[in-house]
Amino acid sequence: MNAIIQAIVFLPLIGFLIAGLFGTSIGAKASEYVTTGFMVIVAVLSWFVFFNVALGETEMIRVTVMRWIQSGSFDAEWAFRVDTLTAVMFVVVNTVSCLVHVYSIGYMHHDPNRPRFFAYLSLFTFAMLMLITSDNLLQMFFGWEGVGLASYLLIGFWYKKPSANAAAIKAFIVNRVGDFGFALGIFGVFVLFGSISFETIFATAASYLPAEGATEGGEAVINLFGMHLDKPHAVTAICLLLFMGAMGKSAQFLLHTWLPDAMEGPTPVSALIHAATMVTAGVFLVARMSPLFELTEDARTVVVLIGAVTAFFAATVGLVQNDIKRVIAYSTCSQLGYMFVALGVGAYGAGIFHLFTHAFFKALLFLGAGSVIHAVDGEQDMRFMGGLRRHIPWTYWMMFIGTIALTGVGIPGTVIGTAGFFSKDAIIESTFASHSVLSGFAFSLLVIAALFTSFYSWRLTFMTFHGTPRASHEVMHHVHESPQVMLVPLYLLGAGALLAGFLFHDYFFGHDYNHFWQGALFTLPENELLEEYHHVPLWVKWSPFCAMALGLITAWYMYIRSPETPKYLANQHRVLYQFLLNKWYFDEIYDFLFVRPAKRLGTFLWKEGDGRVIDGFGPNGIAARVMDVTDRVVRLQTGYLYHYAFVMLIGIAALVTWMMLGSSF
Amino acid sequence: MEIGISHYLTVSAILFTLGVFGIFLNRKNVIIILMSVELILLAVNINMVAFSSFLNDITGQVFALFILTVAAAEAAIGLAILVVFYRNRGSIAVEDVNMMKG
Amino acid sequence: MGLQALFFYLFSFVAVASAFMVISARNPVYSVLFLILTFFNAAGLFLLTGAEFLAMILLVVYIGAVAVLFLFVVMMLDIDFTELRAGVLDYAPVGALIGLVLAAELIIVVGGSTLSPEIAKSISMPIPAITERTNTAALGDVLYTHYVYFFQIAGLVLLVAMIGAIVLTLRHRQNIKRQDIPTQVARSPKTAVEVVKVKSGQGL
Amino acid sequence: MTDWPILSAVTFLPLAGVVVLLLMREDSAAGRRNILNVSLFTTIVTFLVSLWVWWDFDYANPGFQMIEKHAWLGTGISYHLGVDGISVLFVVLSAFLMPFCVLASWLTIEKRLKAYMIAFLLLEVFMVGVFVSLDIVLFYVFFEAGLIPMFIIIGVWGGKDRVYASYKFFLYTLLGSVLMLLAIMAMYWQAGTTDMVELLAYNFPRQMQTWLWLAFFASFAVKMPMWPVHTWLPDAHVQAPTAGSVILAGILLKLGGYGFLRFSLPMFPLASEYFAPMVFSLSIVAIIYTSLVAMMQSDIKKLIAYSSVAHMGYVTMGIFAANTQGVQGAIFQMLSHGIVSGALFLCVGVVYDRTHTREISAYGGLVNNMPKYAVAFMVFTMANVGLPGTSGFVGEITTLLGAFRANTWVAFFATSGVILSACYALWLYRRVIFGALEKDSLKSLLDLSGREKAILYPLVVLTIFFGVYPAPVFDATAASVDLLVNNYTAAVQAAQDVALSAK
Amino acid sequence: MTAETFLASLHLSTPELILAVGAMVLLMIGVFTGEKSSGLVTGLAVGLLAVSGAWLIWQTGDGQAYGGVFLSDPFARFMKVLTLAGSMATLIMSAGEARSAGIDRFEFPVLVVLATLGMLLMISANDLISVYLALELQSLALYVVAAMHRDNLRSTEAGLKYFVLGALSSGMLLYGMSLVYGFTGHTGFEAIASALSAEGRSLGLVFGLVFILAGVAFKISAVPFHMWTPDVYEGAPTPVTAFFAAAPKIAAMAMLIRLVITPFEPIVADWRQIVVFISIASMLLGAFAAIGQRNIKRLMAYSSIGHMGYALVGLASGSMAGVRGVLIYMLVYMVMTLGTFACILAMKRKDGNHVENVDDLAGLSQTNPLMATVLTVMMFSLAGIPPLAGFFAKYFVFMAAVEAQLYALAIIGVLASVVGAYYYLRVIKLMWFDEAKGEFARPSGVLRLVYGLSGLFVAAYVLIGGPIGTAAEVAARTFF
Repeated sequence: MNAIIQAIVFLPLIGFLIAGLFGTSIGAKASEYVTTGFMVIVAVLSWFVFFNVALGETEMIRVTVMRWIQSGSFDAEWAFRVDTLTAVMFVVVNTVSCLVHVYSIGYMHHDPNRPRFFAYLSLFTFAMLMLITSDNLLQMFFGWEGVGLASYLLIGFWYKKPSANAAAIKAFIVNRVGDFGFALGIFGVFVLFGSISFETIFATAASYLPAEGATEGGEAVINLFGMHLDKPHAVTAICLLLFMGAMGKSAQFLLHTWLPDAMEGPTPVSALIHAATMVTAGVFLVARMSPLFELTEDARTVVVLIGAVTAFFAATVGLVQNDIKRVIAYSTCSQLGYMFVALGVGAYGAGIFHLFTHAFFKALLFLGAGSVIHAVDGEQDMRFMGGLRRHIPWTYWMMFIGTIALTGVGIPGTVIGTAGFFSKDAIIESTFASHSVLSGFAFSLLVIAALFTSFYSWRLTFMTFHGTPRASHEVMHHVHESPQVMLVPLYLLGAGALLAGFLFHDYFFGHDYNHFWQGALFTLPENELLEEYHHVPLWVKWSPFCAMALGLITAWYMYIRSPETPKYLANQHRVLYQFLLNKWYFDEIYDFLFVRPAKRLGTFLWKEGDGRVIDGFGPNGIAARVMDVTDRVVRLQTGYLYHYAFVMLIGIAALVTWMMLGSSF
Repeated sequence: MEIGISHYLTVSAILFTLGVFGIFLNRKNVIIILMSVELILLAVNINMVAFSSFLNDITGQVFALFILTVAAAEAAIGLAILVVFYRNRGSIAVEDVNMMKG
Repeated sequence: MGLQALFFYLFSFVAVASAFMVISARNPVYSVLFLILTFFNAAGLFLLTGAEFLAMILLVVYIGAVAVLFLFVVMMLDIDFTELRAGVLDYAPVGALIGLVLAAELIIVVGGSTLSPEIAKSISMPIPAITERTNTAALGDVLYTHYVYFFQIAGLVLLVAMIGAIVLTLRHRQNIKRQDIPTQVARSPKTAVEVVKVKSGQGL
Repeated sequence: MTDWPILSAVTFLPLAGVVVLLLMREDSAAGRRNILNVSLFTTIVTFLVSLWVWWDFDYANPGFQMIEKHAWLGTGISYHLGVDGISVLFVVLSAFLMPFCVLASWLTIEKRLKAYMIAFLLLEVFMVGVFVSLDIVLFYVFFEAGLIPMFIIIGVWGGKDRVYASYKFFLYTLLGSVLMLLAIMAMYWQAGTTDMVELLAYNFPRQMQTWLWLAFFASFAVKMPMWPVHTWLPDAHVQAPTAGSVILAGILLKLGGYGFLRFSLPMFPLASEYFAPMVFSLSIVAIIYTSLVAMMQSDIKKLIAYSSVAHMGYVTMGIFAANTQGVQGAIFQMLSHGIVSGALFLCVGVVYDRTHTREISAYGGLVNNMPKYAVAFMVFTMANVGLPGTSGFVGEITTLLGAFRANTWVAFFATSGVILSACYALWLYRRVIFGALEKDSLKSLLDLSGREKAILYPLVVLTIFFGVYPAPVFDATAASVDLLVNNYTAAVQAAQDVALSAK
Repeated sequence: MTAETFLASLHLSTPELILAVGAMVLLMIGVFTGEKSSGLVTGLAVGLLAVSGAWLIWQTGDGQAYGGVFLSDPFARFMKVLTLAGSMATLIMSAGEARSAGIDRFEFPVLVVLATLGMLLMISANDLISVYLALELQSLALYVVAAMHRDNLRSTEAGLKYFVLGALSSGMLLYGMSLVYGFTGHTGFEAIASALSAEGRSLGLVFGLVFILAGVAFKISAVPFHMWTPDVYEGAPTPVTAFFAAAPKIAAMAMLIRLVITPFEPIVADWRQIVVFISIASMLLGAFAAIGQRNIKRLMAYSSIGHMGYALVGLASGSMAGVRGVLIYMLVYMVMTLGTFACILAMKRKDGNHVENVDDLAGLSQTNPLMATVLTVMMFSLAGIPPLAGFFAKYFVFMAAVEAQLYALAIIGVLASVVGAYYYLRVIKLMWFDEAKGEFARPSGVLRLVYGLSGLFVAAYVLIGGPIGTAAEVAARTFF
């Protein structure tokens, strides 16, 4: 088993190295086949591990590779920790990655830099695997930033495009803002627990539970930013810091701005990184740290808040976007919000379940969108599509499946439904059932978001595939169905999108919960959400369905039945429309608040601080003063004899006077 | 009032100061500067002799004797240099002695 | 006020006054002459303290040689004195201030101090009583014995002065006929006289 | 264990090269080649010897090893050499970077090659000397002597404003150091010895520690350089030839940090504790301030220079956190920065040699025709940013952890530097490497030559190697750092106990 | 004085006798050989100085001579050897350059020998009268050699300035001596010291001290009695300047050390204030004023002013370590000065014209790398950068100051040395960073020898400093 796990993690690395270092010499074809071949192997092995660890009886597996940073009591090793959570992630990551590799062979067919592309993909996969297999927080941070790097490289893959470069940097830097909190969280964990290894943290976490009855006080265990925190508060603070990392990586509200821009990357990248895997790392982190989050109600409340707001916010923005990939990107953002709400209310299983299903249908949607873009020659604006259904039927049907999975089509109370139906409803219901102070608030936002989701998803479908073609005649002439190498991954993902919920629902958040997770997700005994969410009122169970149906009908009305309505509405509510179209003006606000002040401050510090003040009063100023003194001193040396004598006599007079005064005191 | 050592010392101090003063009063004439130096030496000699007398120690007189000797030699050299300078420059104005400065 | 005091004040006053004139006279020749006067009165002061030999030396060496040398140089260097006097007083205020401060300090401290009698007791070379040894002889006693080392150095100083004066001022001018005695003496009739037969009517 | 003076050998070996170089002529192509070969050979041999030092080094021994001690100058000063866990790796680093400097100068130094190489070899002697000296005066001699060759290197082979830069470099650092010299003397009179081993064991009175600390600080802060005495560094870097920048960033800056570790912390623990908040503040200012300034630079080298200042901020912060992670992290950060910033300057040199400009705006799209270069540059940029998996990360994270343990606010602000460093480094990379290849002057550029590959690739490997497996460094430093930190803690604790009992 | 003591005295002063008698013999040789004899006399003078030095090292013992007014002790021998070496080196260097400097006359070596004799006597002087006479012997000779190039206006102007100010300073010195004599009743150093300890300090005596120190400070050109130095250095013929810069400074410094340490030891608090004052003033002025200089001789003048300030830092401490520091400092200073002046003397264009501008050194590293290297070493050493000799010199004096807790002095000193480094750097900058404007003629072998040796000394001080430090320590122990 150890060997298998090592193979899973390191094969992509080897693939990366081969394609990266020797890509130009072995050629694009070879690079593609090597990396893709490795990924196929890895994917198969992942399922094997999944069956063994998650579904089978195998306990958690720990593989130590080698030492890493060891300084005093701080000890971070390279080691793999494979439990159910990891196994689930294995499946998600490697399956999607494998399919994306395959798909890319077709999609990137014309690109001259294919070896580099496949190298990056493999590098990403490797980093992601390091993240999910990590045994300690630091290794997780390695993977965390590693995927960030890969994301940066892939977003900026078409480096000639300035917008791609800008987006790449933006992604990296916004992620860094999250990592800032993550790093501080790691430090806090180390100070609190004396270790950053999950084993130790989880083992000692229980002692941080708020003592029964004790409300306030308790001995301060850490001085964090001037606050002397006792144990429960310390855990809260640290969880919040860690969550900040999660927010960055998972593009949650406030740190979401990079994700839509990340669509500058090739579409398979969006599918792999910005939909299925990397962005879910935040969710994974919170789930992984569930033994800590479970202890702190306050931190989880924040998680719920952020998650719910993100779900809602991203959905609103998604309503009006015209770029096909951006719509899906905002959808991703929104769905990640769902997952966080689930985590926040304590339904970790539901959150991960949604992660799992979302991976399938969102990857499907992205790859489908890629197929569309492929078909219409790189056009991404939906306003220039329409009526493609007949030209690319397979893509259309796959997209359709993705859409119904995303919107969560299914019949409540039965086991009939798409993947999204199970997971999303589980989240919404758990939210309602939870005891969080925000449960009502979050529930309403989620339902509204579900409505919006349904609307924009169908809007996308209708605008792209239905109605009359709006693209130029020439483009329409060339529209063609994608090759099989692109379609086969779509089929597989489509199958997943349809069936994943039905098949795995009981494991993730149902009867087999405990057997499945084997403690990988920690819940306190008090947390009985797993039971409670089944017993929500009926209207709650039906509310997502209604929202979905309402969204579908509205979209149908506005884009099939009466295409003038959107324009009319946009004109009618100009401010709101612009507000949504401009993504709540977040980019502008950030530009105003951070980017420009930073640049101005930088220039100011450089020119004024370094130039005028430090150099001006420092070296240059002193040099100038020295020169002044020199000038004066040199002028003393007039060349006149009597001046010289004069100076001597002044000197002696001064000395005599000094000695006289000095003696008299 | 008895004439004590302090009287002599006062006279010598005045002469010394006059010598000093003469140097920058006569900023144009090197010869007078040299004479001022002679005044200073004279003041020293008065000191020496007075001390010698009042200490009843002959060393002071011997010292004064050597001072006189050296002063003579010094005067010779000084005037020689002055003459050479005058030959080169055609003047002994002190203000002209400033080829070099700064 | 005894006779000694009278002479002391006389000599000192004249010395100081003429010293003042030395530095303030318009004409350097006057300055030299006032310098001589100062020396004369200083010699008088020497006499009052019993330093007879030094008083005489001051007259002979200083006035006889040095002061006259000054005079000689002043006369030799044909200097436009009126020009030299211009702008004398530019620095006088500052100079006077410093001079006064210095003078005041010296007079207060040096003039105001008294010698401790202990010092007078511990001296190493007492002056023999004038009845036993004249001042000149007493000086001679120590000068060539105890202070022979200084005497020799003084000799060297004078040697340097001599070399210096010569090296700086002695010039072998070209185009001047000098008497060269060895050449003159070495002349023989052969070199001195040339016998030329002159043919008549032709001339040289 | 050897009984021949291996430390003297590693220190003065380059002098042998100097002697040989002195006998050579450079007026022919063959002569030039010989000079280069001799220099390269010398530096490589020195590096091998330094590796031997490392190999011979006993990790378990926290004290000084390979001691050599002889009377010197007959006045209390001794010629005393030795290394411990803190210094041994700096010796290796110094010797390691030299061959790269020689290689980097292979074609670019057109005039006075011989003098150039002699200057570098002398510089190597002095730098290595600093790290191996165990006599404080000897230390100072080496410490200051390094100024001479560096001054010449910047001034003779530097850029347009080389005179200003070299003066600034020289006088600035000299000014800082002379105060240290006085402190050294005061220490001598107080403790009666200039031997560092004895001084380390000596307890200076509290009041005196304060003054001594300040005097040493004046020197090391300039050398580091810490804000606000950092302004010489951008100038020096910009003007220095490539190899000069490498040495400057790679080693000379480390002298300051080494000094803090060797003197300030262990010899003046009470003052260090007292001044730690000030150092923290300055470090934070350095990190944030210079990062912001770096962001706005238009000159590649200046940008990297400012980033060096920021990175040195982590070092000072880590050192004065005075716990194991802080100190070990600081040492690692210094070593890593030595490799990474050196490599970055080498990267700049690669393009500078081709285009003779360092203006960022003159570049763009280099990835199109210089992919290999782009890769190497990317690795170093990422290491500069502190991406996990590169050596930059290891140092950064451990110093931050150390700082967090000492003061969370410090860690908070310092960590924000992580964001800023990403900003300036990636922006630089984007402007230089990415984009379309539009400028005509760049279109004909060739990718890395064999020599350049030989320079950059080993550094790439090392950067990643130490990022993934930093254990060799941590193992080597562990014992000595533990000793240092324990002594420090004990001294501070003792002083607090005294203060408490006095109440 | 009995015959034995007299003979013993003669024995102790043999080196001086050799010079005195030798000078007269040389004078004779010169006079009878005529104008052409300058080379010969120079050679003989060098030999004379060498013999004297050799005798000093191997023959002369310790003791007092001539009734205690002349001393021979390790300190004196150390300083005398230095002085002789300095004189010798300058004479050797002048040999080739005498003609172009206008001093190609046999009197020059004779006067140098006599001046050197004066210096030796100064070093050995143990009595105020000896001090005065020796000082005058030296000074008079120096006045003359300064004006030696008598057809040159600058040379004579230098001579005139030097003389007038020198006479003034010796007047002050004498006035001080008269006061000291009066208030202690003695001229012998030990006697003064014992009288002082018995009687205690009186203000009149302190005044005497001030005047004496002013007079001596003039000789070592310490601020504010330095004003002559730049002009004289610039105006005097270059070999003479080299001579001025080296030997007389050492002798005067030796005299100053002996003066303050022996007779005025009881009032150390008073003279220390003065020494500290002139030391600070010298260091600062030397550093600042030199920056503005273009003429290299003038630059060296300010440099020497500054260096005397540093040397005085050691003296200010008044301790054994301090005197040792001064001794080492003077030794190193002399070597550096000689080396530098050898280079300055080598600044001769191909047409035989000497140049004196600092700017003329531009690009020297390309035209004459060896000389440039030596001069660079000298400059760095003068600036006090390790590992060169100049650093160790500074190290030892500042060490003493720190020991005596004269922190302010030490701090000002090191800061001044940073400012001072600036102008030394300028010279280096010119030689290395700038392009050559013209080439110098190939320096004579003698010059190359001198600057080569001094460069070697300065660079290799780290190797040979041990014995030097020991010797200086032995010499300094004389007083403690």
